[in-house]
Amino acid sequence: MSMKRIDLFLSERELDRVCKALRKAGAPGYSVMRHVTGMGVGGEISEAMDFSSFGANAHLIVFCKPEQLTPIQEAVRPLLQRFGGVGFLSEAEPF
Amino acid sequence: MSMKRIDLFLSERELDRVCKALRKAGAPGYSVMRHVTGMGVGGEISEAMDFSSFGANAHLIVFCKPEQLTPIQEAVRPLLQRFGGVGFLSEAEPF
Amino acid sequence: MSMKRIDLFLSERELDRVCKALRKAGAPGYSVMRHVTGMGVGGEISEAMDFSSFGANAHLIVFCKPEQLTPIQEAVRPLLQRFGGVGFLSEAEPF
Amino acid sequence: MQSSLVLQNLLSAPVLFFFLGILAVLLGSDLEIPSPLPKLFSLYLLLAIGFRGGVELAHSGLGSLVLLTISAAVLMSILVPISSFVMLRTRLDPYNAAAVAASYGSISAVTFITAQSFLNVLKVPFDGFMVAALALMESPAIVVGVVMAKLTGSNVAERDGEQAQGLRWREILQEAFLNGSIFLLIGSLVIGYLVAAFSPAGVEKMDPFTEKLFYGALCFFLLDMGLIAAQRLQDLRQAGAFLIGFAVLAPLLHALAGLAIARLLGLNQGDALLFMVLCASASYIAVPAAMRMTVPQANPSLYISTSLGVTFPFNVVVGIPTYMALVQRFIPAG
Amino acid sequence: MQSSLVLQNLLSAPVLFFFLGILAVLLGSDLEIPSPLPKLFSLYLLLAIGFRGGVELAHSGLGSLVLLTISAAVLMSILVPISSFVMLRTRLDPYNAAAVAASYGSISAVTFITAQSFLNVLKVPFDGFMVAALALMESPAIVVGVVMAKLTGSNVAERDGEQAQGLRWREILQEAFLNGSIFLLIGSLVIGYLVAAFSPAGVEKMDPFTEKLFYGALCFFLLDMGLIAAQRLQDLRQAGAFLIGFAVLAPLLHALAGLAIARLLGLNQGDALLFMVLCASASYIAVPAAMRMTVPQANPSLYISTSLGVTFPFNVVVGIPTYMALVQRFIPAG
Amino acid sequence: MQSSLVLQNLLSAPVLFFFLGILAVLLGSDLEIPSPLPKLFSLYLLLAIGFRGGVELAHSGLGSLVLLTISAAVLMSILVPISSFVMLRTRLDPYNAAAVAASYGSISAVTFITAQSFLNVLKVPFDGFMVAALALMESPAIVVGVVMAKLTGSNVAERDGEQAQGLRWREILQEAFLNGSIFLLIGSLVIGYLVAAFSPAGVEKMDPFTEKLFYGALCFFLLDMGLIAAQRLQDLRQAGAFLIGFAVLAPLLHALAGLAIARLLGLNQGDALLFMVLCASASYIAVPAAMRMTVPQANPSLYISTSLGVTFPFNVVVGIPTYMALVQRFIPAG
Ligand SMILES: Nc1ncnc2c1ncn2[C@@H]1O[C@H](COP(=O)(O)O)[C@@H](O)[C@H]1O
Ligand SMILES: Nc1ncnc2c1ncn2[C@@H]1O[C@H](COP(=O)(O)O)[C@@H](O)[C@H]1O
Ligand SMILES: Nc1ncnc2c1ncn2[C@@H]1O[C@H](COP(=O)(O)O)[C@@H](O)[C@H]1O
Ligand code: NA
Ligand code: NA
Ligand code: NA
Repeated sequence: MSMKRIDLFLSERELDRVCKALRKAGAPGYSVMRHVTGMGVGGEISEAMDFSSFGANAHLIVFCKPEQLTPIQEAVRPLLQRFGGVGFLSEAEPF
Repeated sequence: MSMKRIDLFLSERELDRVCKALRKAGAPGYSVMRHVTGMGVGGEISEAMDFSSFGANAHLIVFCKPEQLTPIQEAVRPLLQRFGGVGFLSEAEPF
Repeated sequence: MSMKRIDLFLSERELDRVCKALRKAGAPGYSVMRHVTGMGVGGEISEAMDFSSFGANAHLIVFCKPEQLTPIQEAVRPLLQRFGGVGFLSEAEPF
Repeated sequence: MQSSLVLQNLLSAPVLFFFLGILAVLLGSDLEIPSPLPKLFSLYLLLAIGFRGGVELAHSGLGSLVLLTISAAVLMSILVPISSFVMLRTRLDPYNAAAVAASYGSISAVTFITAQSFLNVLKVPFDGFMVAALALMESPAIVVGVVMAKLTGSNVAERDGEQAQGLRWREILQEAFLNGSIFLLIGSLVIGYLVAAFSPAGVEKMDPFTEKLFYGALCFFLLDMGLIAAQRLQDLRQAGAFLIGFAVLAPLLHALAGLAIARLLGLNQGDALLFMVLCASASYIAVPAAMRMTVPQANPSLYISTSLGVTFPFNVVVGIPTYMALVQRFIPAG
Repeated sequence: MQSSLVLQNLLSAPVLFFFLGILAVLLGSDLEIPSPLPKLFSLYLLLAIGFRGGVELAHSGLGSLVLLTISAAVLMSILVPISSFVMLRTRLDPYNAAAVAASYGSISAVTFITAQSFLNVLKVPFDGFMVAALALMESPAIVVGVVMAKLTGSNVAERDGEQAQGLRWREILQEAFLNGSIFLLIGSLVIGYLVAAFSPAGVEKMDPFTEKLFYGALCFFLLDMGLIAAQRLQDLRQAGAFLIGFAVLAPLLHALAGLAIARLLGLNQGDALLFMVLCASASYIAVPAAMRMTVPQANPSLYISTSLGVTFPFNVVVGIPTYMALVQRFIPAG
Repeated sequence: MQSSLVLQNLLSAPVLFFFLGILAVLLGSDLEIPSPLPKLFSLYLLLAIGFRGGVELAHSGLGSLVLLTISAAVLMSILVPISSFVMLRTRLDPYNAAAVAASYGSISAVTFITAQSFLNVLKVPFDGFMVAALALMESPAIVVGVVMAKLTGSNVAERDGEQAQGLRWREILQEAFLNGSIFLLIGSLVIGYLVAAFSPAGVEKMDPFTEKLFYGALCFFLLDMGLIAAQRLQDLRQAGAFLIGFAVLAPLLHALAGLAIARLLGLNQGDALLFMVLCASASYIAVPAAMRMTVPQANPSLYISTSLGVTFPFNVVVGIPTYMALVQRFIPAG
């Protein structure tokens, strides 16, 4: 059985919003790693501002069936566009 | 050279058990991220209960040769079945 | 559009050096997870020595265009060889 | 009288910080005490309460009243899960019934500490050996809970395949006695006892850490408990009316049983309140962690949301002053 | 006289630890205070400062001078972002101008605390109600900043598509009043007030945590602030000379405005200094977090590096003693 | 006499908590002090010990005994790694020999603190300037260790390619003098000195944090050190009998050398014990971190497991009282 793997990197402050969008779009599950730092077009993100509630990045992983991909893309892409963040796609299968 | 990538998501409380199983099954190495939250058929897992030793999820990554896959699957699958947790597979190669 | 995904696992103490190498080699972005534990040819790495500045491992993820791969490999491989650490490659595409 | 007790409790700093945490969640504030900071406070509170209890135990000695009280407490931690299990089985499957029952047989150290603070404000004395009772009530409840789950859950062996035949005693005892929080509490108790007995100068040197800092750290931790308890409230829909009712009535019932025993034993007013609180409170630290390992069939959000989302706030806000009113009515003063 | 004030400030433990942090970065040390430990200290400081302010507010009562001073502070937190915005718009786009302006309208609690420590060393008394002013200056500046960004940023609705029509008031007010640090500060203030008013014994029990520990915890946190501020210095190249100039001149200007108001209100020397510090300081806790959510078009490294990398060190090292010299010159003693 | 010293040490709170940690691992408890909480305590202890040492240095001044003692300490931190290297080379390759040798030339701050607590209990006075010796013994050992590894490790340049020609002095000195823990310790020492000399009121205000809290925080940290040391025990199989023997005999040998020097210098009993402990203890904080960077060819589990798994427990449990018995025998009292 073929599956899709989605990797999202976005601000921790947008995390709740994106998770809600994923659930609404029918994602069968997801995993979240917080305290992710990194670099992208928006510059460098460090954990240094963690003492405020500014937050670093989060890494969201979703494994889903191919037919679930489109609704997820439609739900998540506008959020990435508005607040920054990137997403990548790859092939997977069940373990 | 083709390799397999295994992504496992399971309760932190099961982590030691699964790592032991991986070593016994001949995994050449693995990496562990703790404090992973997420959602699956077992509902939502947050870090809120972290003050007890209840624990959140862990993300285990194993890169192995194709012929090492079957013993790993046989060792890990029963543990996922018993305690919850999911696994996914994809293709990779050395860097 | 096809992309390459690079997964690096290395000591937190080498992190700055490798990130600098990535930026110099033209990586379009990267994400870092610290506090990663694991096992490899160099034995087990735990978080137990975290109270000193010994550090655990870091997990570095880079998504890049196929033509960006070679300079990145040339910049990062010598560092992995010198200090330990492993890297893996897989296929991806934009989300 | 009781309403003044309730008010006095409500306007104490720990309870107010607990409310502040609840309010933050209800209003949608992003106030967060990130992991592992709550763990720091929970480790600190266990270490401090254990050490102080050990010191006081060394001073009071192990007289017959002490031993009797501790025995009665342990007995309650065996009987309460059994009676609760019977009640809960009317609506829940054996796994969930056993896991919830184990929580109510065990104790909540934070509720106990809050009751101690309350007694301090009222200037009602109490004995240090009650901490020993607290420490010894966790493990039996866990063992009883797991055994009930295994005995009544029919298809366990089937589901788990060959390795699961019979009770895995090693694992159960490990969870019951070597669970991190139980181990730290009992260990600190023993250390407090040894230090008080053999190098009393050490007690004084620990004082700023274990004694002076305690009240403020409790406030900080209760702020977090408020955040967590309020987050649990949404899980309550899943739990349903039956379980919510249980979460309010069980503490009252167990507190009354505790009151009867306290009177029988002839405890003073302070100890009687603490004994009631031990019986009435439900565990959300050691027991859920143990159940997640030993009874994976049970749904954690059921046993956590009842003990942490309902019974804990109920005891801290309403229960403690109510029990105190009963104590003042039925237990002769000093 | 002023040079002795500067020296006295420079050789105080908090400022020395701040320098130690800066030095660590400049020399390339790997000294690090890993996340979330800085958050522990920032939560602690907010809780402690709020609680202590509430207690002192209960003692001083809400007289007309108190209410007038607080009103003047709130007014400043509205006027300062507007005037700053006008200045900043000469060089920056509306989003960045609004975000920086909001920072300078709001306050820095750590600068305020450092000023209090400085007054303590000089044995100049000050009033607790200034903490209430501090707490109430964060939210208005955020609201004003966001509103200015939305009103002058032309293509907002376009960029955000249909969901973004008009001002999202719910989101703005949420960030302005329910931001974790603002909420904790105001909540602790209210709790301090209630405890002092209704169960004064609780104040004494909190004392070792909120009062005794405070100075040391401030040093620890300032060590971290030194590390962070120095890391921000490299972002300054991006900010450019205009913004760096603003980051030094704005606090002086706002401090002078504060001095005039303090004199008008007839504040004592200590309160006058604190009022000036409130006006002169810029937020790097609540405002950046709020701006990242509500004005995502602005570049965080601009508003963080100016407030945290320039204005904060400037105020802590040079500003506070300078303002004190002005106070001693223009505000009559005791 | 000695057995009573051993007992007195064993029944002190810090050592008991250390045992509790070891016991937790041996029994298989899941007690865990999650990262970065141990780092919080280690940062705190370094800051507090440095600050207090600086304050006492300001009081005692920099007399000739002080300077002589510090010089002798630094000398030992150069000689010990050289002699240890010669011994270790009989069985280990140059990289591992150098890394282990560097550990034993350096010091363990926690062992030092535990010895101070022990002296406090015995009411034996000691001088604050010993902390300066402690602070200055880390860096030379690191430099000597790295230099020996580079000089005797034949194929270094080959393995590392062109960039590795010769000694990378910048990197070595960076690790030796700017390692986070060394930097914080020395920095806090200087700050303590400055504050005590120029604004003595600050010393009193730091007291609750750096002084009062210290003993309890040490207990908490030693609980964690017990957990970690016990986990290291399993690595010992890899280390083998030779290295385990070294880890027990080296501290005894170095303590005796320290005793001789202390007698020569005419140190008092307290300072003599601390000097012996500095010589006898091995680093598991600064040195391993530095070695992992500068001698990546060495196997960390060898140098960590000997210093942390064997020498540290040995010193804390048996060594300190043994050295004290020697001090009482060979150093004239008061
Ligand atoms: N090419 C990339 N590979 C891996 N992570 C990336 C990449 N680009 C961006 N990221 C992550 O996504 C975050 C937001 O990216 P951006 O919106 O481009 O600033 C960055 O801070 C990184 O953590
Ligand atoms: N489809 C999925 N994609 C990514 N992570 C998942 C997925 N399903 C489950 N998980 C992770 O695995 C954990 C356990 O899953 P489950 O056993 O289904 O509750 C969840 O809490 C998630 O962290
Ligand atoms: N096959 C593997 N799969 C996943 N992670 C690995 C693997 N091999 C090594 N690692 C990670 O890379 C780190 C360094 O590896 P090594 O240099 O082989 O000791 C290990 O501690 C693991 O975290
Ligand atoms: Na109970
Ligand atoms: Na301001
Ligand atoms: Na040494």
